[in-house]
Amino acid sequence: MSLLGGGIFKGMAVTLRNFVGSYFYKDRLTTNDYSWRPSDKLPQHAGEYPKEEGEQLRDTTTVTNYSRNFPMLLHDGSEPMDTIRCVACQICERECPPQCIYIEKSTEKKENAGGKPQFYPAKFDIDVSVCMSCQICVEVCPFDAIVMNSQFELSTPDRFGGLLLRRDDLLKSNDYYHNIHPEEAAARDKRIAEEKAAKEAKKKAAAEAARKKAEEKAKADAEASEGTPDIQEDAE
Amino acid sequence: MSSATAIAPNYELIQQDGLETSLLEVSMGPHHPSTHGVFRMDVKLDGETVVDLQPVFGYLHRNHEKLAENMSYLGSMPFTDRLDYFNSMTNNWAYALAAEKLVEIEVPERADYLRVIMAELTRLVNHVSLVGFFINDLGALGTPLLYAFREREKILDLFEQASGARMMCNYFRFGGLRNDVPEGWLDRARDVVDHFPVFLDEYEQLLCENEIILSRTQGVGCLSRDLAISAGITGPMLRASGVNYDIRKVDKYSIYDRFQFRVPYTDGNVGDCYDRFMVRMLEMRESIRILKQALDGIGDGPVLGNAPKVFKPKPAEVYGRVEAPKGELGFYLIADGTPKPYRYRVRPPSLINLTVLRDMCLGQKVADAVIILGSIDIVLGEVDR
Amino acid sequence: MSEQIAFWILSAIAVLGALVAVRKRNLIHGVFALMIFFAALSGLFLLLLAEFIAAVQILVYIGAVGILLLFAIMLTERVAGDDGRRMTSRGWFWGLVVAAAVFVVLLLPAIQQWPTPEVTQAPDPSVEELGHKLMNPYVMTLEVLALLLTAALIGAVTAAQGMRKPKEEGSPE
Amino acid sequence: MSLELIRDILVATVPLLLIFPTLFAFTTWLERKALARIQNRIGPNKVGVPLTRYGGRFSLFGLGQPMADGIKMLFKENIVPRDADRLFHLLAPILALIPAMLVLCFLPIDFPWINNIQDSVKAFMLDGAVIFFFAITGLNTLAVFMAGWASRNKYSLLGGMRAIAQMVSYEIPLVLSAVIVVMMVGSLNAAEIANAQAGWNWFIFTPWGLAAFIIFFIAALAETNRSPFDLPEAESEIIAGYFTEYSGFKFALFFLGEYIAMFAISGLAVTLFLGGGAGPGVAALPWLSVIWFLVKIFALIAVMIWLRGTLPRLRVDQLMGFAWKFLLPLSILNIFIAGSALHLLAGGRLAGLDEKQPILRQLMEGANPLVVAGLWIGALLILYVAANGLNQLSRAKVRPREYKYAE
Repeated sequence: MSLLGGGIFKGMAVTLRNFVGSYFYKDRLTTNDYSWRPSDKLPQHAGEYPKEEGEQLRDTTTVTNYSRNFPMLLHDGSEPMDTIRCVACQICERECPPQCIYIEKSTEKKENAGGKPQFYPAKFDIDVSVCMSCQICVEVCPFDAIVMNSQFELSTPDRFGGLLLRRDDLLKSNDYYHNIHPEEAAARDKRIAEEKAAKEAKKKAAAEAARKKAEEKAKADAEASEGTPDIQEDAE
Repeated sequence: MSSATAIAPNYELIQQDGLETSLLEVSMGPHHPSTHGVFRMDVKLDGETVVDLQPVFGYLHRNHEKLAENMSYLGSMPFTDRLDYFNSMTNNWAYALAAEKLVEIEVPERADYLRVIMAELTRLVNHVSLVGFFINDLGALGTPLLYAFREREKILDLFEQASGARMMCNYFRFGGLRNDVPEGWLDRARDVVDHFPVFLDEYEQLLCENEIILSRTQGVGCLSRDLAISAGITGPMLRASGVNYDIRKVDKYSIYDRFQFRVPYTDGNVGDCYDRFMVRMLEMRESIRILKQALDGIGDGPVLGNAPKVFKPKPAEVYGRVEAPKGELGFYLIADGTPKPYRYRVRPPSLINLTVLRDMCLGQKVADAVIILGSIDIVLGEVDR
Repeated sequence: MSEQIAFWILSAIAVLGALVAVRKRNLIHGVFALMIFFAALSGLFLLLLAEFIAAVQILVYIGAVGILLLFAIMLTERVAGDDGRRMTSRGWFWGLVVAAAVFVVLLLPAIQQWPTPEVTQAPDPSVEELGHKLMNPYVMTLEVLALLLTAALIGAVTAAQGMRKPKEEGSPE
Repeated sequence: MSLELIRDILVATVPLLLIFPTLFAFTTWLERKALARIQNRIGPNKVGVPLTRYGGRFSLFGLGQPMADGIKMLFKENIVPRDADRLFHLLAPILALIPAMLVLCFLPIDFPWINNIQDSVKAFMLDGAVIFFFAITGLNTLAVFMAGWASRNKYSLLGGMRAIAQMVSYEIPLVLSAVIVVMMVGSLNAAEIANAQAGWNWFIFTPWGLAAFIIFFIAALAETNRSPFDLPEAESEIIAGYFTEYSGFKFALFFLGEYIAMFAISGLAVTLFLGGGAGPGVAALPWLSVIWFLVKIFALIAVMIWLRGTLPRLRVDQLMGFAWKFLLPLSILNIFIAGSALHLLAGGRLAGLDEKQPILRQLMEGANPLVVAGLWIGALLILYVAANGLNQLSRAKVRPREYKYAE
């Protein structure tokens, strides 16, 4: 015991330093004072944070590459239902941990963006009051059809209907996705293109091989069906 | 008064003749400012002295284990975030470790480094805010807590940039991590780690010599070495009771054998709240050492091995455990050949550390019961599951 | 005139407080009524310009005696006293008689001019005068009283400690 | 009762009843703001001039917050527990407020309008003020107990019992350290005590005065239930202590009473040790003394807020131990030191002192500077050694520890 009550005085010095420091140093006072700001200058949604001179700006006040809120469905072109990527394979519905996705498969096939006749979701509902933004559906989707949105202004006075997002609410264009998550979207598009190219190359190689050796066709088929066993059957 | 002594065998009530007082039964919780969540202590008080204490929990029971048994292996991963919601990264890690044993997946080196970085950052988050909460329980109006949160926020920012969520990170995957960290993340992490000791110096100056904190915590809630071992206590609490046991050193899981770090522990004479508080303060310094080494040693490469998203493991039993900030967090899985685990069991450090609460509280004042609970460091999400 | 009004108000409060203190079943209520009585009494002292006595009345009777009573009551089993048992006993008549007798004795000097010693000089009830009196003529008395109280205090501590001893030795009572 | 008397009483009391509640409102804002800054937050900053949108640019640092709080308190539901003692539950906050307001009369603040009123009213306000102050502040204990008991809540009861034990214990060092000043002035009159310290003769500049001030301040913290002695309302242990079951305006009254008590006891500390209204410029402009008095009160309150932002609270047994084993022996020793110092300073002149004048100042006039310096240093030394010794005695085993590391 060096000094009577010395530890208390040391602690008081720390609090005094913080008190004074909060007026001078931004790393002490980490909050921003919005009180004087007109309401239209307040942050409306993530990514549109109005920077002001001398304000603390954290990286998290903008949308980062991996920020996620609730899922959305991607479509490629202008008309959503013509270019929807989802083929209603229902993997996400099965894998969703809180089981908040409800899908009804369409009865007939319809051409998608690639010009291939596919099933499409007649119903695709996500109950965002249950969804926990875990991104499992995005990861298990073999068609890159479902990705995470970062829009968070979803409050509604309607407790039951308002938080149930229907298929048409969920549909967002790929351009929008590029807008909110540019890097992730670019990486995803690149991968899709690569996969497509690889698949076509493989198909071409397979076709050539088939043309060359008709007897080895079965072998080529077996090669094409390699990969992750579970997903693969749906993906083809 | 004989009833009180019967209730508490190792606590002898000093009772004066002629001054028979009745015990005051107080139900502390579940809506009490300092029970760290929905936890209840049925306390019997003689004046202000605790003569009996019965912890009551289960208010936050969410059927976690049964849910996981009805879900694919991957599907449980986001739920492990919600166990100890302060440390979702280490929860993820323990579960990933168990599942990786089950299907024998190799983890890429960069992923291992990132896992260590995330886990040690989590340890910083947990300890710094635990100390804040602990001092808050001592009645300090939240000043240390808010300093702690100020620093914790910087680490949570890192988590958010990497995983997209501040607390429910859901970042680990079987065979690595969900995604690589964004560009510039490692530099930002280095910046945070370099500045953390500056904050720790200030924090120690504020807390570690304060006479009130010293006299409030020393000699309070002593946990003997024998009781700690026989009750299965793990983590900083065990080390505060004088046992040198750290799963990072014992199991050397992942790449922990590559790092130089020390494990602080006491000589086991006291094992009181002060020891538990100080061991955590010292552990943060060691975590910073690990972090610095990991951030220097990390190389490029993939972060996710080629593991299937959904798999059907062969029938087996595995137990994966990590040194979570609160103690040994283990996941015990029995696979039966289906995509769902047959049995999924969590070994939660919070719950097991809580079992000695009554032994530590008997004979102490009611104010001490609160800080003893605070020094155990529980999160009710993990206690109740 | 104003003193008269104040006197009557304070007296009424004092009497009411005393009555409530006696009659109230709830012990805590009783103690607080007693304190109201003390406070009114202190006001009466103030009216007599005996401010030191008034202050001491508050300090000692309300601040110390009252709190002591509260502590004592907190140690009792039934604070509320709502067991339906009437407080009046068979001896209420004799109690009334005694009370009336005391009242008459107190009243007599007021009605009858009893030979009282001639007051040569109006007493000065100031704090200063009290201090002088305590420190000069009555200093021995004060010291002896202080010693007595200290002895009582020590005795009380010893007695309280002694109470625990038989139990430690394992005696039945 | 003459009209003039009534007028004078109103002139003397009504300003106090207006000024201090206003200052209370300001202090709540100050405390929230200062605590926020200590904790690196911003604190209230929204409520400003009414009817401008969100306070707009006219938020005035959130100075409208106390007003908004007051309105909120007024309109909140008044909840009384079913089993509560309704009468006492109602009376307790009022009883908590009255003594705090009452003792404000005894503070020797030289409001300019006070000079024109009758002497009898002044005399009531000032004579024997110190002893009256302690007598009436003690009533606060009753209110706290009443609230704790009437709520029929176990936490309230615990808080009430803690409050009584704490207030009764800390009143003793409080009074004993005030005795020092009474010894040095030779009067219980607050105005005389303040006048004795005119200029820079503040009693805090004497060693025993300094020690007494520190003891007084610590005990005052305990008396007003301020951190680190806020056990009766210890949030982390017993929710809110004795006012757990209070809501709305009754709670506001408790709050008001607590802050007014803070003003009162700080005012007494200023009167006793910090020279009352003394300060630079008072000789030229007498009304400055009021300003200085309030400034000193706020300085003390700032320290209270600072302590609250820094310290955790003591445990109940440590609290009692601190009062009885540390503060009480130290204040008794302090009285001995002050008495012997006065005696040594006086030499043979003790009998010839003028009773109407401050004693210390008379003694200092003819004293030998060497003796004075020796006394000063000796007294400080004795007090420091005694304090250290008492500290070692009461908490010998408490010290930082060494830890082992395993590689």
